[in-house]
Amino acid sequence: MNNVSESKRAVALPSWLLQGVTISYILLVVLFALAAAINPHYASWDNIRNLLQIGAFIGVIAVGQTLVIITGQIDLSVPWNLTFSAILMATLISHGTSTPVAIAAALASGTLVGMFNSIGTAIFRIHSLVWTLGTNALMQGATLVYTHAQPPKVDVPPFIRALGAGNLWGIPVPLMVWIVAAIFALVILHQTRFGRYLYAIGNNESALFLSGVDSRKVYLGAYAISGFCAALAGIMLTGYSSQTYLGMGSDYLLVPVAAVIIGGTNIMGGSGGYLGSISGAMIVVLLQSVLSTVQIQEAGKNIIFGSIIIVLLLLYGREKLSTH
Amino acid sequence: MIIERYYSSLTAVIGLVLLAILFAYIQPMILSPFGVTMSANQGTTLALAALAQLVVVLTGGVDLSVGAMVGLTNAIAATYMGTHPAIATLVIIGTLFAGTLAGFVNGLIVAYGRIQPIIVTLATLYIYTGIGLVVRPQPGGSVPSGFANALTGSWGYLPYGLIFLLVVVGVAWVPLMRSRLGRAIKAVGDNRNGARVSGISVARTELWAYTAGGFFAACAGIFLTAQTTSGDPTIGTSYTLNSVAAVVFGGAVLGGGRGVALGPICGAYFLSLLISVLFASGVSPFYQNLLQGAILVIVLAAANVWRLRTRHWLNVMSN
Amino acid sequence: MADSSESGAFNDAPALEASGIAKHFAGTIALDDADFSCRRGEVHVLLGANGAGKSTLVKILCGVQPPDAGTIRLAGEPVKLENPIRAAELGVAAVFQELSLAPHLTVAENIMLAHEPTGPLGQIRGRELRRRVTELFEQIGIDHIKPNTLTGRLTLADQQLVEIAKALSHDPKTLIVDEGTSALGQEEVRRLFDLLGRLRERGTAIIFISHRMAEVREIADRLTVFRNGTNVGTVDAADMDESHLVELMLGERIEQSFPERAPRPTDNDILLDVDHLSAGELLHDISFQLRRGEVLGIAGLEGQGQGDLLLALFGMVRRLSGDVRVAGKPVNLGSPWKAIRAGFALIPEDRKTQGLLQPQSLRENIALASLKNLSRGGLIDRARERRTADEGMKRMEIKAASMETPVAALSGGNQQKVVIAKWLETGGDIFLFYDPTRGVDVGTKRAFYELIGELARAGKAVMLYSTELSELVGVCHRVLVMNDRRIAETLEDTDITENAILAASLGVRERAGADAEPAATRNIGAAS
Amino acid sequence: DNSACYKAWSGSTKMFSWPHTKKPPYRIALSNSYIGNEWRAEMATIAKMYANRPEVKKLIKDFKISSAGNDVNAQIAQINQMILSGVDAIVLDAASPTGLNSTIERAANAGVLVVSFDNVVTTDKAITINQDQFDMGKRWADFVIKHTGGKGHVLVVRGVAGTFVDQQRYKGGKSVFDKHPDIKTTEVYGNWDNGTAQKVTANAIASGAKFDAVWSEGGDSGVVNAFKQHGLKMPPIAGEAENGFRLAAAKDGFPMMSIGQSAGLVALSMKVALSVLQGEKVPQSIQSPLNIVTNDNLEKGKNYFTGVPDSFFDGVSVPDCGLHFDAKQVYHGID
Ligand SMILES: Nc1ncnc2c1ncn2[C@@H]1O[C@H](COP(=O)(O)OP(=O)(O)OP(=O)(O)O)[C@@H](O)[C@H]1O
Ligand SMILES: Nc1ncnc2c1ncn2[C@@H]1O[C@H](COP(=O)(O)OP(=O)(O)OP(=O)(O)O)[C@@H](O)[C@H]1O
Ligand SMILES: [Mg+2]
Ligand SMILES: [Mg+2]
Repeated sequence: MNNVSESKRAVALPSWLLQGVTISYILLVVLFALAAAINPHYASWDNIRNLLQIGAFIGVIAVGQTLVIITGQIDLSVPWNLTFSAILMATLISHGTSTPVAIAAALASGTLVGMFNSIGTAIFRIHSLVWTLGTNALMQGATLVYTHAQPPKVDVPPFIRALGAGNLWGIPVPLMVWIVAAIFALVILHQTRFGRYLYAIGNNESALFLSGVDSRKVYLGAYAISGFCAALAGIMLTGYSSQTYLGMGSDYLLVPVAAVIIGGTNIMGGSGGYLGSISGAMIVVLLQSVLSTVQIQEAGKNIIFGSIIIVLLLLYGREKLSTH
Repeated sequence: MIIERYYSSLTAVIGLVLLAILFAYIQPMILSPFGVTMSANQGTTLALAALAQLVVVLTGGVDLSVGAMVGLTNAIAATYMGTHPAIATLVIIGTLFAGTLAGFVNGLIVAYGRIQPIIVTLATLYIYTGIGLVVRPQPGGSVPSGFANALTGSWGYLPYGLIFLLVVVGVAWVPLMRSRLGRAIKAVGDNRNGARVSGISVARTELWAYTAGGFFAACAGIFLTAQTTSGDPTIGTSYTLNSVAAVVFGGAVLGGGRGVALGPICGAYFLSLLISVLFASGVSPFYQNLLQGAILVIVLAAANVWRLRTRHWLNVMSN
Repeated sequence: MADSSESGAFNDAPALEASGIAKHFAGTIALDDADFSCRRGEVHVLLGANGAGKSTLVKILCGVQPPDAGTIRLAGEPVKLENPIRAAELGVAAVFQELSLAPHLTVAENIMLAHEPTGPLGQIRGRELRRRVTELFEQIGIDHIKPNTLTGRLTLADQQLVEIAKALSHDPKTLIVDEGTSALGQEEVRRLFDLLGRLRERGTAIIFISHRMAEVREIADRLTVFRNGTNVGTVDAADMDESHLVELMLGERIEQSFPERAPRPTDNDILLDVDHLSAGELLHDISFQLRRGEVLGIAGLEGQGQGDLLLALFGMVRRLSGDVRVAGKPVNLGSPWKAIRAGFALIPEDRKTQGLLQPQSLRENIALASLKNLSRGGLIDRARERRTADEGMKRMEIKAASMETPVAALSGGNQQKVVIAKWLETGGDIFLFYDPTRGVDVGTKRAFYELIGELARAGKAVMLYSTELSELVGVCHRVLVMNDRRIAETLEDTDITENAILAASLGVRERAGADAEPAATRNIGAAS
Repeated sequence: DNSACYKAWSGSTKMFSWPHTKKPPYRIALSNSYIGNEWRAEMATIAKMYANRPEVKKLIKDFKISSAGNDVNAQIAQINQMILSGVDAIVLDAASPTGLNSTIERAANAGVLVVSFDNVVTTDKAITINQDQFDMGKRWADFVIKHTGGKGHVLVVRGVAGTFVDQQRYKGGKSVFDKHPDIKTTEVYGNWDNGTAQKVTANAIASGAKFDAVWSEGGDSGVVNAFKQHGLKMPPIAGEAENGFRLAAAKDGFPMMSIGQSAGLVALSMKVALSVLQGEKVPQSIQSPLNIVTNDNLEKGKNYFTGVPDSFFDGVSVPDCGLHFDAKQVYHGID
């Protein structure tokens, strides 16, 4: 029995305005305006394009990370999965393999590593925070063994360069890749059965299983996509810096996770979506960009970055008080 | 003592024993007083960091700032300790206080800000690292050698580091877990709503759990200071995720309610010794990383392999 | 009752009195100017449909939630109950509807949680704690639960007893039991009622909430009915008129008895044939047949394998031996999806943890099990999904603002209907009901019985496990009674009586009691 | 005679005499910290190559390499274990300049010689061998001053905050810039990593600043990429010794100065260890001269290469000590 009485509502604002996603976009705009007020050049197309280009790497990784986090898990194997895939591709190219085949191999490698992640999570039921970290260590080892810590000498083919750093009609190609990935993510999450299952796992895996869905396959899919996205980001980064090197993934351990959560997706799973992750990625990139050029000590930058994340989440990331 | 609770530590205990035997087989010198002390000291920092992680994990949270708190307290201790014993003592107390305060701040934001612990502590990881850099912009500092020896030396086969760990466990961990607060910490992690209706203040319990976590992290920082006789603001990085690994390897459940100190402590020593064993067995450095990752993954999987044989599907899904 | 000597008025003051209690949640009025009082030494039953506000009142009386308005008096004294511990100190303790136990703490630790005896250093005195629990167990006659067991290892019924012991550990003057029997079988309820009887004699005021009218009839001294958050009437048990009470609860008159049973199938159209089904230590050599149009009950004491039988048929138990045929064809029951393909549908034990995605909408929940049919190439056909949800809501008469309402905002009964609606959509043939009316109010129960009848009439087969014997008697064509994880008895038609089921459950071959009904006696003889 | 090669760090550097001299062959161990970057990998390969040289091989009966990761505790244990296993000398690239000091003292007391290089330790119980990081930063800055005429906006790309090397290089640069009030600097942290350096440089450019020169501690091919991507004319760049940076300079001809920490320092350290074990006296702190490459002496096959990746560090030799290694061979490894 629900005695829903509209007059009793405490807040008069429309509910969509109060959602995390909306607030995160508002905050993005506010932050951007602040940055532009401090340095007018921030509002230039040149700068925006730069932010979008760099944001694309986090954004692409966040596609997989969002899917995984919606199931209530996390993927911490991104850094070395990304690096290994990129180096694998570069090695193949340096041995004369054609670009499409090398790219396919990188994507396949990333996807396979993702699938390996799902084994620990779905079959052995080891918390992904630890299992994927183990995978990350494993992939670091694999990279070092594979390359003896010397990534291949390679002339990065123009197509891959374009993926990471090209411009088409004045628009960065990485941004286009991101847009495609974002559409993919939004369709997956909101239009497909698989997407529905992702949310269901995050809310109540037993209920999904008892509804006749093999939740292990859903995990498999989510992690495979996350691995695929890591590899794709690796390819784009190879293009961006026209080389592969061992430290490629070092920025992508926790930052994409932060982007997803700032975008309003619940780290416990079951709610949120990619729309928020887009603004989350942009907020993170904007903060990093502003802080990297502001002339204060690194110490101060760290403190400010951490504090802003907390303030953002205090504004809209709070859990509801519940008696349940 | 409910023996059943200690079953979860079995993997770590057995793993550690086997690893120690293997180590002694490959490198018999390790059975000397020096070898024992060295092995004990190697894992003590991580063991203390694992306690810091465990107390938070018991409430159902996770603390990604453990490493930053270890680094921060290391920086503080080594920067201000000087040479005078009285001042050194004051600085140790001050360092413990600083770590505890850092944990308290984590707790405040998690419990009263009602934000997911993982993201709160990720943010404070940046903040505490930043403060560490302010305290000590580059590695350095010094500590009295008496202090270093008191924590890292040994009396025959008995390493002081192990005694330090046992003292921390005996003076802080056990009383905490034997107090109402400790009971509340486990109850909150086990059944949050149940704890609430039983009259436990969930927020206050979380606050003090994170605070205790800060205290244990500071203990780790102090031991690390004794071991390195210096301060280095970036030194703590590896302890964050390793402490989570040690805790899970030690049988505690991320999600809360389950875990005893024995497992994570043994897990910490296991993870720390692993690299030495790999070195002793002459594995090429490129393979050392690979083997480390592979062993972690295989041992975790082996510990959970029974899940493949479970009869009820539902048992698989609820941990 | 410290003041009793000074003023006679306080002698008569109710042990607990709440007046003008109001409690609002976002958009919902849970309690609205509610009054309630309970005397010493009485069992006061609180009745009301799902969502009437009973549990909310309990939470307020125990200091779990603060009321928006109203006053609470204990023995005539106005009190402020800030938190559960304060409430317990003042003599009010409760067994909540949802288990409040921590599964990985021991029984003793749970019972004394948050009021452990401590020493001078704040350390918990373990021996003293266990001593108190042992003493408590002796007092209330629990002898089969060890204080040192991890609570999660106990059966649900034993956990319920621990829950009660936990409330009693505060030595309350007022004890509240909110649906404490909903998971219990007849035997366990018996034991609990004995205990409540003893407490009543000692002068404890007891507030008891249940949706099972039979229990209410047995235990009540007085009854209060809540509807839409207010007290709509209080009567003495002596004046109890069940149909009137139900009318008060629901605000409308409904048929009290069970609906007419679906006709017993006459042809031999066997839909499900289970032959020597075993599963390790969970099930032993189960054989039975189920015809189209038949309603087959499953009974037994708690933990005799009834639940596992249904779960096994639904593919939730692995490594089965024996044969299962559906419509003559052998099927492999290795997983729920295989079971579903074979035509099974399971309404699980616990809708919260096994049935529903609480924060998600009705639409998403109803469509969950049939998404395969509602999508093409992996893409969900939204229009068809909405149509399906709409049909499900209409068919099950689910009361909700819209199909976009999150399931968490529905009352328990309506939530259960959502679970059933989900399975009606999959087009299964064999419906497995696992105690579907647990915690469901009488009105909704009646609707479920009708639904079961409908399913049978439509040529489906139904298996119904219930802890409420009257239900089995009222709707089943046949009842399998399980004991020690095997089928002990099969009762048919008029042989199905509560006594017969109980006797079979207990493994009693010959009825000892003088009041045995002839039917039961006959049946037990015949079944062997 | 090695005295030209073993140059004392400063006038006040004491001589190091080792009491535990003995006859070859020796057991030597290389204790490395982090292995996951290119410089360290080159260093490890050079160590192996050097140990395999005939004249060295006959002095060594056992040579082992171990990497502890960026974990001081692990490296402490690793050194302790080397002590236990009875090595004669440990060649050390430390995870922390100060964290290992007490362990090194223990090693010295136990008769194990420690030679520390690259990320050197601060105790005088070990011989330390390094290039002058402060001087490196200073020379980069001098180059910048020269090309900007002491006026303009300089992008300062730093390394990893909180490390000794970053502090020293930065202080060296600052000591010069501070004397030129018309130089304006913008500081970013590139973490010695191409991708990060590229991103922060791109951020700095995109936020509207016009840079007249770059002073960079590393990740320089990333810096070059960032300028290229914004379609800007390459400013004068002073940076590390990554192959990609030198290649780009050779191709595009922008003014550059490239000074790299040589991975060959490990060979020098091994050489010193062997000498000292045999009784030679050396300065406790040895300075290896900087190898400065500018547009004038840029030479393919000598100080930059086409067969190795951009991330390869070209400084593989220590010419003043006659320690030459073939870059291709270093790149391909030896096993
Ligand atoms: N935490 C809450 N948040 C929002 N609304 C709530 C909450 N708890 C209760 N309500 C509302 O209060 C009403 C009364 O709920 P209550 O639990 O008291 O019902 P009840 O009488 O116990 O029902 P049942 O018989 O199913 O247990 C519900 O209809 C619900 O809408
Ligand atoms: N977050 C919420 N928002 C709105 N209503 C809620 C919320 N949580 C609970 N409720 C309401 O509170 C009522 C009581 O909750 P409770 O968990 O006791 O369910 P219930 O109806 O009693 O079902 P059950 O019999 O399974 O316990 C429910 O009827 C539900 O309508
Ligand atoms: Mg209720
Ligand atoms: Mg209910």
